[in-house]
Amino acid sequence: MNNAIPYTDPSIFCYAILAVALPLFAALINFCLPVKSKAAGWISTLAILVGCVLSAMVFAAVWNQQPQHVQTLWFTIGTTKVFAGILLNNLSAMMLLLVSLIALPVHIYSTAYMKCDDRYSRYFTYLSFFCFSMLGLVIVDSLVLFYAFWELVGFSSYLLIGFWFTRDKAVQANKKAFIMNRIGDIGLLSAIIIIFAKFHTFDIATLFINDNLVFKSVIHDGLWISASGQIPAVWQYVACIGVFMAVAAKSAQFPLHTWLPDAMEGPTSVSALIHAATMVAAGVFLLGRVYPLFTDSELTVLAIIGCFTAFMAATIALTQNDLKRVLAYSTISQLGYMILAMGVGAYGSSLFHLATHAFFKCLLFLVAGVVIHEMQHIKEENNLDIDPQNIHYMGGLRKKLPVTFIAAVVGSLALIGIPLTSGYLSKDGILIQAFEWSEGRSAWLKLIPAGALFTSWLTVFYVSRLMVKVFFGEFRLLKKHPEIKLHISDGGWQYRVPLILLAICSLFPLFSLNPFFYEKAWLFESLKPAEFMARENIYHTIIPIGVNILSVFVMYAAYAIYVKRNTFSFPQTGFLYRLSYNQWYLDKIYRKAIVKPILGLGKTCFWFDRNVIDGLIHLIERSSRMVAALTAWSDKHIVDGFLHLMAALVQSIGNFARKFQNGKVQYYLYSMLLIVLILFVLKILI
Amino acid sequence: MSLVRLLFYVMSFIAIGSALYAALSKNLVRSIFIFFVTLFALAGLYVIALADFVAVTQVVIYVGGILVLILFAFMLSGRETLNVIQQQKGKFVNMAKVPAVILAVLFLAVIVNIILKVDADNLPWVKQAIAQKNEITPANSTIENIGINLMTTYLLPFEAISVLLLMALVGAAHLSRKEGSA
Amino acid sequence: MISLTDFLLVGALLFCTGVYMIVSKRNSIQVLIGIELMLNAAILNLVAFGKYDKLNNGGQVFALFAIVLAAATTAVALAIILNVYRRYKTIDPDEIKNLRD
Amino acid sequence: MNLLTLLIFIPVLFALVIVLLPSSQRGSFKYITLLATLLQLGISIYIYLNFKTGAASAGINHEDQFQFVQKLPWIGLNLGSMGKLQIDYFVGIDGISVTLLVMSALVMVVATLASWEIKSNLKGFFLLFLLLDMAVMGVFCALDFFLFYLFYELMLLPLYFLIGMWGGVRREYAAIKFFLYTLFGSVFMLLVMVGLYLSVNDPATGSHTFNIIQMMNPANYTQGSVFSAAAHQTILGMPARTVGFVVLFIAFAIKVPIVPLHTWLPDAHVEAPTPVSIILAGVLLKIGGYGIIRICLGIFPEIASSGAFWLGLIGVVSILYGACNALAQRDLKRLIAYSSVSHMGFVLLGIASQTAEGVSGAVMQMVSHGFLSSMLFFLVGVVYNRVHDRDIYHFRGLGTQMPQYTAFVMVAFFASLGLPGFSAFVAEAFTLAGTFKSPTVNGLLPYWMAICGSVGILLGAAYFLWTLQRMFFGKVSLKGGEVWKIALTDVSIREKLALIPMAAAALALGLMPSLVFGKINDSVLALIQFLQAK
Repeated sequence: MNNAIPYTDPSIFCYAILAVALPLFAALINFCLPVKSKAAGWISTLAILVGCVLSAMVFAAVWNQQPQHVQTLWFTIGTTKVFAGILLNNLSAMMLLLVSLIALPVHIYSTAYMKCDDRYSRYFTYLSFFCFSMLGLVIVDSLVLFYAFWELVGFSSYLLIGFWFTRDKAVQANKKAFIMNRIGDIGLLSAIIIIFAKFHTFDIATLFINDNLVFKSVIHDGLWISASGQIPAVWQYVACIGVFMAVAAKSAQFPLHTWLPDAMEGPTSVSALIHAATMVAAGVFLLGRVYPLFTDSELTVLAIIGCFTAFMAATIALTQNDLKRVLAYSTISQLGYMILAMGVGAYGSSLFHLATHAFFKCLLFLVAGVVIHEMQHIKEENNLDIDPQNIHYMGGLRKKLPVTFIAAVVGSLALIGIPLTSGYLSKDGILIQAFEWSEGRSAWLKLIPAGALFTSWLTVFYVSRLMVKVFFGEFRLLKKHPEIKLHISDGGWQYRVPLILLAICSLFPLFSLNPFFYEKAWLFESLKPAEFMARENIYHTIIPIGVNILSVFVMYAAYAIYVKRNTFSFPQTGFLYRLSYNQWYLDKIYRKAIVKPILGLGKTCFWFDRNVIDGLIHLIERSSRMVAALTAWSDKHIVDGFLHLMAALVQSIGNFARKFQNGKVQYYLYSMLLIVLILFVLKILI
Repeated sequence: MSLVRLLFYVMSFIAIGSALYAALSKNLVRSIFIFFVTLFALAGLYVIALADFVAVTQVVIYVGGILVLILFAFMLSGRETLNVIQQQKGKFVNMAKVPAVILAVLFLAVIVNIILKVDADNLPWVKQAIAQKNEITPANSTIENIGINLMTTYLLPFEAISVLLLMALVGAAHLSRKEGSA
Repeated sequence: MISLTDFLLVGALLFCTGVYMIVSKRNSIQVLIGIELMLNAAILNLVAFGKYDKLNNGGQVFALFAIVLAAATTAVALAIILNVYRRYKTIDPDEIKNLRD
Repeated sequence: MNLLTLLIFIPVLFALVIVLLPSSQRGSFKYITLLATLLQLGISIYIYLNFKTGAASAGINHEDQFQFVQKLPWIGLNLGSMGKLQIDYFVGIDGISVTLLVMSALVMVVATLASWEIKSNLKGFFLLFLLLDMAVMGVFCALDFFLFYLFYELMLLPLYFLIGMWGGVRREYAAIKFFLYTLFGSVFMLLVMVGLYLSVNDPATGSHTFNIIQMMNPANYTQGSVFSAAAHQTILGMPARTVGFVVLFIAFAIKVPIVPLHTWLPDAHVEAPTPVSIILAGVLLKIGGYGIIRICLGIFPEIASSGAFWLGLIGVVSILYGACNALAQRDLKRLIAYSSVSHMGFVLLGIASQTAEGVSGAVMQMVSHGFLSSMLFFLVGVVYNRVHDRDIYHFRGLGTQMPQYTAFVMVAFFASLGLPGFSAFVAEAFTLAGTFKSPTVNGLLPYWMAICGSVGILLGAAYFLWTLQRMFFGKVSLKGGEVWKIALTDVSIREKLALIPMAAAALALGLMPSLVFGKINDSVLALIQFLQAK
């Protein structure tokens, strides 16, 4: 390792590398184990546990210090040297800790959740591989490596979504997820290539940190100018679009979000880790890494899309009946908030929300996992034909699953953003800063904070609906089938410990000693931009109070609707209901407008290939064969024909003469006499 | 018209008529037997031509020898010939024979033409023979003269003919043997 | 007296009948009869002309020779016909057109 | 003994052994062939390890910088007033050939292992196989144009018979199509070769020469000769050097193959037996790319620069068009064949960019595609051997039926679609980087080509994933029912032996691209410099 910044303790890098590499080793070991081996779970868990400790040490060493950077030459291509290295700053240290911290309870949970599966060790192989890719993603310093891990994350997510690969829905979902992610990858790759062509380096530190190259470059007269040269400015936009595509694909933003609800086909523990807490946050992380690339107007676009995604996903979540799908759309909605925060310049709040959201959403998914597991249990025990994820069959579970219920309440309150939870701190931060940002901008842009605000009430409603339907009222399945037996409980310690751990992490003390003011949170303070406005604005007081009072009303309304009256709140046939229930018809639109035309294009190409290109070849072939046939004909009929004519002539003469030699005595005699006669006649006449 | 001339016409009519019948008949047996008639009629014509020995020889050899031989041959190859008979029934005019008829008629025309041109009765040597009385008359007997001539003037041909006859005899006998014993 | 020409005309008719038989008949025996007819026409001529040679009797003698030769040839010819019949089972001269192999 | 000569002619020696052995020993032929290819692999690795890097051994247009050179006078005829006809046996390698040599040697080993499936006329098969092996190695080493052409043509004949005799149902059609296509290209190459010969003088002897390296130096061209850059001769109203470049380019482009000269490839690949498909895809296509770099760019650099836009366009079209076609396939082998067209488009794009990244990426892509396509075709062969069917719709749920096989397929598919960690990713990423850099560095290609090229990567993911999902995942459901279920056994030891080195090679190159880049870098830089000097 060269180029180490002098005063750094090199062991930090060793810890970081080890934290990343341990899951990889675990994955390799598990890969070699027999598929049912129970040791696999503990190997992976141990690896992530050690990784967690190491990450904590790295975090402690790096937090609020100078960025640490080390690199080594990977390979040289032409005159370009490509380095591989580690970049540790607040952002990556936080992510490193966050990912391993969330992965740990999920691992523990998984050992119980997957214990009956036939391919137990494969599951942990994939899970560890995912941890490796995700941890690698957050610490690498080169865009090439970043891209590599970016794709590996998508790849391991592909493996895990399709873990039960005999289910058709699962494999369709993982294909969809990978291809959608690929669209984003293409964007990211294009962006990296553009940046490389512009700045001749892949190094994130040089490009984006502090006195960075990107920050210094300017757009002027339609050219993107920096010290290393200039290219047309349009390519700066293309690069930003590329980055945005990558973000949209990974973090499930409109219009590339449709894979995430489908990805719920994977095991629930996987959904908790990958599709709620870590991988989907990678998009936000990427934005955090390349933040200087975006200009103000591009950030505005980002904010608009984030806001729209948040709103759209929330409306869809209102009507879904699948437990995991509701959570998935809620994830999309929350990710929309993060993007919105990035767009409005609330860099710190965005990452803060990322961290808090990771905990409580993971918690909620694990709760869902427990519920689904128990429902599945009932289903199998009583041979019922029901969907274990459908919330219509649930209800009143709070008495059966007390620990789960408490965890669920904590998670929901955090998601709603009630004070004393972590969600309150981060979400209100975003709302407040969005309002601040819209000050002094056009009226249209005021819609963004307003939309975010409205969305937060929608969130309250659908979360309350979910909670009420699952945990309150009476058990609807029992009402339908009174004869079934119920043997359900919170499950073993592998279920309870992660839930409790995550529930604690979803409360305020982990992040801030002051439960009401987000700007006092230590995480936020370290990440906030320099020009942050202090608490001087009216929004800081009004918004939290307004939001929360109304939230309580909405919660009560939901409770009233679903428990007291137990009816549907919306007309089931209304347009809005159908729009929401069918997820805004986006899947259908994509299938009709994009997938079909592309497949059609493929077919057309093939037709073109077979009939036009190959047809041309065949035409050449046929015409040359025709020429050949023509010459052959002339050869046969004209050249040979002459010869044949001569032969035929000779033959016919011969045949003519031969007729006289037919062996018939009388014919000879006749000829002879005829000739005699002719001689006589001639004699007489002459 | 003298009796001789009448006889000549009758004889020649019979000869030509029977020959034509033999030629046109589709039945082999009939044509063989009618051929007898032709030969007898010819023998008669020889008599009228003042060659009584030749006429006798004709009757003896032809009728007694050759026709018997033909009849034998016919009988020995019977089945095939009978088949031929059956096949040939019914058709009077056969297109296949037309060229032969034409040939024969043309030949006849040519020969008759030649005969008329030659005017045989007025040939120099015939005139001379009549003048020198070297002409056979019905009163002469020619047999004695023929016998003398055969043994004197025509001895060499006579001997040659006898050798030829011997050869033909041997040859015919050889040919007629069964193949297997050859 | 009967003139030479009369005899010659009768001979000519007989000869032509023989020619016709030789050329047209599809039976070897009838062909043979045709040949005999022609011979007889010739003999008739010989005899007719022989009338004017009282001393040497050339015509009559050669008529005799011819009769004898005819007998000989007939004998041989019939032997051949029989042989041919044995071999080919036919006496149609048109059918017999192969040389011995 | 020169190592390259040994490398080239080892197969011939072993072929002689096979000729002499009686047919009763036919069981041993495959082992003999395997021994030959393993020996070749050993020698090529030795060459690779002893290959010197550094600017002083860059090769390209300096004869003295080539390594492992052997130069022997071969045909020398004194033609009196016509001068002296001189053809040398001249072999040598620089950075561009060395990696391709190692790759070819490894592919040959795998192809031999795939030949276990051949059951009929073994003697003929292995003889032709070894002959092909020799010709391929010869092409990569030859530095005399005549020798190059000789090896180039020598490849055709065995391939024709290998496809035509051991192929599938429509083998005659495919074999003839392949043969005529390639012959069409090489016949005109012959004309240009003769033209070049008559234009170039060896400064040492003063007579005409076939030496490729001498042809790169404009000073060696005779005054006023056809291909002299200074003379501006024309052929049919077009500049002679442009015509020469185009003709040579078409000859090699057919091999690559580029759209629209690619239609022989799906047919030939589909009909060829598995080992031949492997060689076709793994090695033969690379000869096209190699020829373009070594000969088209080397001899006609200024035309290559002025025509770079068109080369790049053809590359992009090939990438997209091949990928689109692959989307529409239902025959697995045909799908892979079209994906080859798509992947080889990157080679052309990289070469057209004429940047260090682009050309390195192109070479890397050739090496990488050599491994990956061989692996893919081998994998198709595994299924085809067992049930004689390749239709994607006829299989389902193979993941349950053949788990290890599926694992290999996933490795091959994901490596092919450019998953980082495998060689194809590095190759494609840097090809595109080079392409995008091109407008700022030398202004040859427009910016949008790189972006269009990257869309090809996306389509690649689409067809490979679709195939995975359709064929390998889901519940087991096979067209042949129980019979197939019994027939479809998992990969055997021999098949693993063939597959693992390929996968390992692809992985190693992905993790340590310097294995290739380290060796080719100096040559590529020299090439770029040479191209820019024009």
